[in-house]
Amino acid sequence: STPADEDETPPGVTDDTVTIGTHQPLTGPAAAGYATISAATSAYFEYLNAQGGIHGRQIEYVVKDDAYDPSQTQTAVRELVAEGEVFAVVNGLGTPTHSAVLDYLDQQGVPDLFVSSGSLAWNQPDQYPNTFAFNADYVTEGAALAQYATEQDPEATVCVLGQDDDYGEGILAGVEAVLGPDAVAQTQVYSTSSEDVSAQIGAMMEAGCEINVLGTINGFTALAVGTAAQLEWFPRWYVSSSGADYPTLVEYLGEETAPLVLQGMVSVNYLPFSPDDEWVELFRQVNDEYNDGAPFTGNTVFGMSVAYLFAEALAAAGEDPTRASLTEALESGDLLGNGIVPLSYGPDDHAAYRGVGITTVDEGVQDYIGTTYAVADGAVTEIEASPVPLENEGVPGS
Amino acid sequence: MQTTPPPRLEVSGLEVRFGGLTALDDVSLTVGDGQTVALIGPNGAGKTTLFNAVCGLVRPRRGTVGVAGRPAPSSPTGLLAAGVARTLQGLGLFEQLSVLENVLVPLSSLRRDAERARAVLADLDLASVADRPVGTLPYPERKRVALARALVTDPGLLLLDEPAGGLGSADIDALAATVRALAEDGRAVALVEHHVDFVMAVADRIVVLDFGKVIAAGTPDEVRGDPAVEAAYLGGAS
Amino acid sequence: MRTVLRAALLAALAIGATFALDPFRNFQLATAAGVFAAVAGLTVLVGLTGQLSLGHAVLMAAGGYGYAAASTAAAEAAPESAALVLTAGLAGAAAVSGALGLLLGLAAARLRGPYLAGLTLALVIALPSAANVLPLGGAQGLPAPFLPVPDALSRLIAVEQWHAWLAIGVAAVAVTPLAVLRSGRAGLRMRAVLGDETAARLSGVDPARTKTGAFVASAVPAGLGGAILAITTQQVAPGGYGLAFSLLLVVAAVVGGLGSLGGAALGSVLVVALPWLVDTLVDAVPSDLGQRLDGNFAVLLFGAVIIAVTVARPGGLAALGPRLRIRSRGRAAAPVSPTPDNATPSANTER
Amino acid sequence: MDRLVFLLSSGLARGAVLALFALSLVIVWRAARVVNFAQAAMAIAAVYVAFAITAASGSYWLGLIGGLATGALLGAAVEAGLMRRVPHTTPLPGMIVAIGLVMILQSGLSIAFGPQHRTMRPPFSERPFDLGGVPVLSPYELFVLVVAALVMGGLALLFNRTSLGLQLRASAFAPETSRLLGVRVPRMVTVGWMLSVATAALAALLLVPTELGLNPFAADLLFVNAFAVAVIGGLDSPAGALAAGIGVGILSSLVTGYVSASAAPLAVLAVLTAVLLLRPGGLVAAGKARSA
Amino acid sequence: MSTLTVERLTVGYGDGAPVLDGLDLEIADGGIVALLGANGAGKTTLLRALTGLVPARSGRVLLGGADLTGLPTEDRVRRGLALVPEGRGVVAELTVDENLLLGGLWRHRAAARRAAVEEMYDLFEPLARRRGAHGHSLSGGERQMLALARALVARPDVLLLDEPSLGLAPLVVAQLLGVLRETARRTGLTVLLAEQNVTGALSVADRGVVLSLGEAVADRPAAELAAEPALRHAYLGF
Ligand SMILES: Nc1ncnc2c1ncn2[C@@H]1O[C@H](COP(=O)(O)OP(=O)(O)OP(=O)(O)O)[C@@H](O)[C@H]1O
Ligand SMILES: Nc1ncnc2c1ncn2[C@@H]1O[C@H](COP(=O)(O)OP(=O)(O)OP(=O)(O)O)[C@@H](O)[C@H]1O
Ligand SMILES: [Mg+2]
Ligand SMILES: [Mg+2]
Repeated sequence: STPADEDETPPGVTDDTVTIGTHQPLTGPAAAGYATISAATSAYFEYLNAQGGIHGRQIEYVVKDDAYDPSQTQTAVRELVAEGEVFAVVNGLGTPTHSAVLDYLDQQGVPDLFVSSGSLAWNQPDQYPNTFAFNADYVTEGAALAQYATEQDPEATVCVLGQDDDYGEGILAGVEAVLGPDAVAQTQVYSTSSEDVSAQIGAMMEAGCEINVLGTINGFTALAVGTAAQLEWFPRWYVSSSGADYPTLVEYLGEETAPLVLQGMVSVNYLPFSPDDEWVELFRQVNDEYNDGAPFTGNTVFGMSVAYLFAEALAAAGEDPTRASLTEALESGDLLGNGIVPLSYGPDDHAAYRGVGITTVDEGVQDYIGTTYAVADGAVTEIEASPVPLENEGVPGS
Repeated sequence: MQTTPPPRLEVSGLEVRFGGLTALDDVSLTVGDGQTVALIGPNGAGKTTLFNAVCGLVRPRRGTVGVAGRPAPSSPTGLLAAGVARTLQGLGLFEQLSVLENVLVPLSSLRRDAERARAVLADLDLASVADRPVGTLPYPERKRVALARALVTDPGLLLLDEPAGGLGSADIDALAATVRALAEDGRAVALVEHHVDFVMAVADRIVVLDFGKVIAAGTPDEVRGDPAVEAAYLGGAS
Repeated sequence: MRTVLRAALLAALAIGATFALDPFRNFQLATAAGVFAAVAGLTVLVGLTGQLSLGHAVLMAAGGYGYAAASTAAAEAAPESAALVLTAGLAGAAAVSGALGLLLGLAAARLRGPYLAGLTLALVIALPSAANVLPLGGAQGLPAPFLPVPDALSRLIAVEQWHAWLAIGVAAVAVTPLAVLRSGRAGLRMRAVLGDETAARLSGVDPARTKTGAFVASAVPAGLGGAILAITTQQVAPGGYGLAFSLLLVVAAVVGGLGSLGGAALGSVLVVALPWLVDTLVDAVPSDLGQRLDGNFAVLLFGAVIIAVTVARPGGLAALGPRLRIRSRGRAAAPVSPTPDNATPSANTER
Repeated sequence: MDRLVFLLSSGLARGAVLALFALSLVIVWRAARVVNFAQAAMAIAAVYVAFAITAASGSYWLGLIGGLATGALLGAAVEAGLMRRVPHTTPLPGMIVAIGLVMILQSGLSIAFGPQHRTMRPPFSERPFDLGGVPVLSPYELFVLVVAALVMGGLALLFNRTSLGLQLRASAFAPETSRLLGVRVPRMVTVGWMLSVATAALAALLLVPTELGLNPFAADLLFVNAFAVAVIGGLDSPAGALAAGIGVGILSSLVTGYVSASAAPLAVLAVLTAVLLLRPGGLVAAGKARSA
Repeated sequence: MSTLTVERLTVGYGDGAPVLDGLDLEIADGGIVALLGANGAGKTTLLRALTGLVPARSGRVLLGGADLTGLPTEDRVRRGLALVPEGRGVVAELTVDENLLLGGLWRHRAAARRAAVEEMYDLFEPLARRRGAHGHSLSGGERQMLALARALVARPDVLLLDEPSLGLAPLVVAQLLGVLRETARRTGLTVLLAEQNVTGALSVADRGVVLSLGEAVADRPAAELAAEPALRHAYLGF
């Protein structure tokens, strides 16, 4: 084998197709939480392809399983890049997993778009000029939740329960940035390998926590809330977007219990979510038609939003897209996406959403309440939400 | 004045217990160079346990074991260096290894010492099977391999636990000749055996154990005539 | 000496083979080389001393961390010299994995099969926690310096191929001493201890020391295997060395044929290539069975293949035939019995 | 103080489940001299059946019985259909086959039921009793403790006091000798597997309602911890499994509560290492075999 | 009744030459038959083939006219065949008492089983002392005793013994052979006794069978075999 030489047509692009790839946990314990994302993304691409694709090209989305294991991610991504010759890697999921291929993708010059994790690592344009984040980062979410908490109840005792990795740490860092380093009364962590948080909840209960900020994935949000309820403890829950998807939480907690224990749960989000939102309506249709009517959850919205954003970027990359024109399109700052706050992409900024809106659950309905924050360097300012209107039935570029 | 050299093996006042069971109770005996001492006694009398104590496989509660005037070492290498070698009541062979490999284990260099190993095998009429896995040999040959492995380090003291067990009479006669030759070489041999004819034929002295105690000791003829031995062990056989 | 020559020849052949492979295959080859080093260590340990370790993934990880830390330090001190970075890293890998292997070996010398298995299994499970508690970079792990293709070669070969060369070289360095050790006195002593500990003691072999030594001798190649993976992936993270991977190493050793280095090579290639192969096959068959089949079906087939191979060839692939046997003297391994309960007194050979 | 009591009581209930699963490993070890790596996957397969029965009939108890029966059948099927064909001269081939089986079962379950968690409701309330302001043991936890105690007592009697138990132990230790004494060894091994997997299924059935929900991997960690527990207790000892299970359950709970969740696996490892260094055969080790 | 008949039995290991080649043998009801032969003659192989532990290549084994050939070991045992294997077929992890109980499981109900076990303790007094001890702590001879006692607990019709005197004290051997003769006389037990200890075996046996090269080369009253040096010489090597 010899070093790849730069020729005219970029890898993964033919006259009528664009092939992109991703790594996702389709098997193993992590599959439960995430396997539905890529299914939704694929469904939206199918929808777009049925509408004629982008610039006449069909989008082929190759989903590789990595079982949430970084070494398998290595193999999967190398196979995508070296064998499958993908144009870009889109929405690779997970901090430890995607970290494992960050350098490789950079060395290979493969656009590494919309990483599915809230780590700050994806926003380093100097070091990784091809890597772009998608999630609002965890610190931003933590800060916004803390800000809303102090505004609601400045006197409340605030505690944090977080996953024992960068997720939990990021949320905690955000909370502390707003409230001050010593203001968190009790910090507890859990490990995904042990599905029991009673010891942690017991400690928080004893510490007299009133507002619990959770940096937890959905299952553990349910576990925490459920465990507390069994102890007849009903503090206020402030949950990061990655663990606050109401339909998913209902699945865990059951139809009867969920509305009771989740009543008033505060969360943040940056994607269209209101039940009557036009994007949500479109996504529901696509889900019914192209995704076998799978349960419609936050993951569905997330996966389809990613697909839309990629399509928009591809459309903006021109009739004959190259890897350079694709990243240029992103850095141009002209892309709108479908979020409720503006996309922040620019030449020096590869974070996607630097703001979030507050949602709450009321009588079984999770919706935005109109409070929206922008976060910069730990400073939180309230802004107006600016949802992007749905145009052209969600098919960009025509 | 000339000091007599210390005996090759000197056991004195040995006591070994397993939980509530006293396996050896104040046992003393000596074996000199060139001497063959047989230990006999009923099953469970403590004969093997005595060997185990000499080799450091069980720790005595009381008493001492001396080899050539020094306390018997209990580490495997120390034992070998002190010139102690032993066969086990079972075969105790490395079944997956070849005959030659079995005999090479105690030696320090595979290449340098191969000569010696082959010589010992030849002495015991095993040269032709040197490369076969021991597991495939007939029983008498396997018994000889066990003996060869003990002899290969050229030990001054040999402990043989039931060397004749399971052998036919022709093989036993050959074994008796081998043991006598070893003693003539000046080695000290201690052996445990239930085959009374064999014992009588090779032993210079016999020590009889019963319930962990020495109940008789002496020349074969003395022991054979001892009524206590008769009652506890021989029972009119022989 | 013969062993070393043979190893050099095999390594040269393998390096030649990299020219026939595309970058992804070379990456797989490098991965297989890393796994091979670990499996070789494991197969010698289990095959010769009967000690069953389920924790070799942790020894690999230890090597990976050792490599990452030492090579990063070296790269900061002397950024120019790739050779220095590599050597320092490998030394770090050997030191860290050797030290952990020594600790484990000391424990292992006292433990019977399933108990050792239990201890090493708990070690694997504790790895992510240890990565959190110790300064090991948590779930993201530590980065390792990128070793670019040397200038002289950079027009000729791609980086994957270069890494495959490094991997083959390191694997050869890791495994050759094992081959030497196995056919020498140490190997004989290990097999003796496996055969009968008491008889071994009486033959001047200290079973505890032999077992501990075997563990260390097995840990260092595993650590170097971890270093190989750190070289090819430029990082080491606990997630890659979980229980599944650790068990896969055992699968590779057993399926290859315990005690056989050739078998270890076959087994390593199998566990690296088979999941990918099965996945490719499954992908090629168009199916409407929906996304649930994705990945899962490949795992299912992999499991079935493992069972089929084990049932059909309990002696492992190395027993397939003389042609595949890389070492003629390496007789198929002695049966292991980490459960002396079965082995002791009812054995028919005892009289 | 309150926290201590709370942590002790929640650790106790977890420990009981742990002990029960460890016991299932002890049983199959005693009966067949294998460490069954597929125990968790097989138990979970049985729990899926229980789940389906409960969903169809609305009765937790029918589901429980169905799950136990499935566990026993699965144990028999795996033993007779698979394990029996594997050579037993060394324990490794059996282990590898079990690993393969885990892959087949878990991916099979994922294909059949999808990866998502299915909620299982406990038959009793999980709301703890209030003892002087301290929440202590819920009715469900009490149920778990009682069931675990009954099963363990029953199995201990079976193994140590009945002739079936004697035959089960003998077949495992010395199959050939046992056959020479007229013991139907293959049947005993099958019975051992059935008992073992049914016990494991019971442990998993008791565990799942307290966790995220039923999924193909729901018992993986239980297996790993239970293996550690069985080793700490001494693989041949049901009593050891019980003591070690409760001990490890409480330890994990205390460490999680007072130190951090990340430290819990390290604490278990530390205890395991300490116990094995002091007593290489586990807490309740059989006497050391004489060597010569 | 319980006549043991062997018809053209051929047994071998792997692809090797057969160890037993078309062996015919009939062992009539009651009495003791000594099975003699040099090391490797196939005594053990015959006993193991009779109990089904080694598969026969061809031929039949009948007990009291019923064909046992296709039956697994445990069913042959339940038809009244018992084997005390060569070496120490003791379940090391069980206690002496449990070993004995295990022997009588299929034969007796609980109360009778206890009584049968107690009977054995009377017969083998050293075992009574070690009731609660685990098999693995027993001395070699104690194990041999236990194995024999355990076989007798099941009151077999035909008892196959593989070198029972191995490693036993002479007194015990004498007692043991006495017990066998007594039991055979009293209960009509048939005993097939494979022995290296030719003198001892022939002294209790009614009949002697000599195996050589896979066939029964001599089959005579024991007294005749013992008395005829020519025969002994030809087949037994002394
Ligand atoms: N490790 C041990 N644990 C418990 N008891 C033991 C141990 N070793 C030996 N014994 C007991 O000590 C006694 C003496 O045993 P030993 O093996 O020394 O007898 P022996 O004289 O060699 O008998 P034999 O002639 O039958 O071989 C026996 O009762 C035996 O059961
Ligand atoms: N498992 C086996 N595999 C291969 N060959 C065997 C096996 N067992 C015995 N043999 C061979 O079969 C032949 C007969 O052995 P067997 O043990 O039956 O003889 P024996 O008369 O009992 O001898 P001994 O008096 O030594 O006990 C021997 O040549 C022996 O090597
Ligand atoms: Mg003895
Ligand atoms: Mg024999």
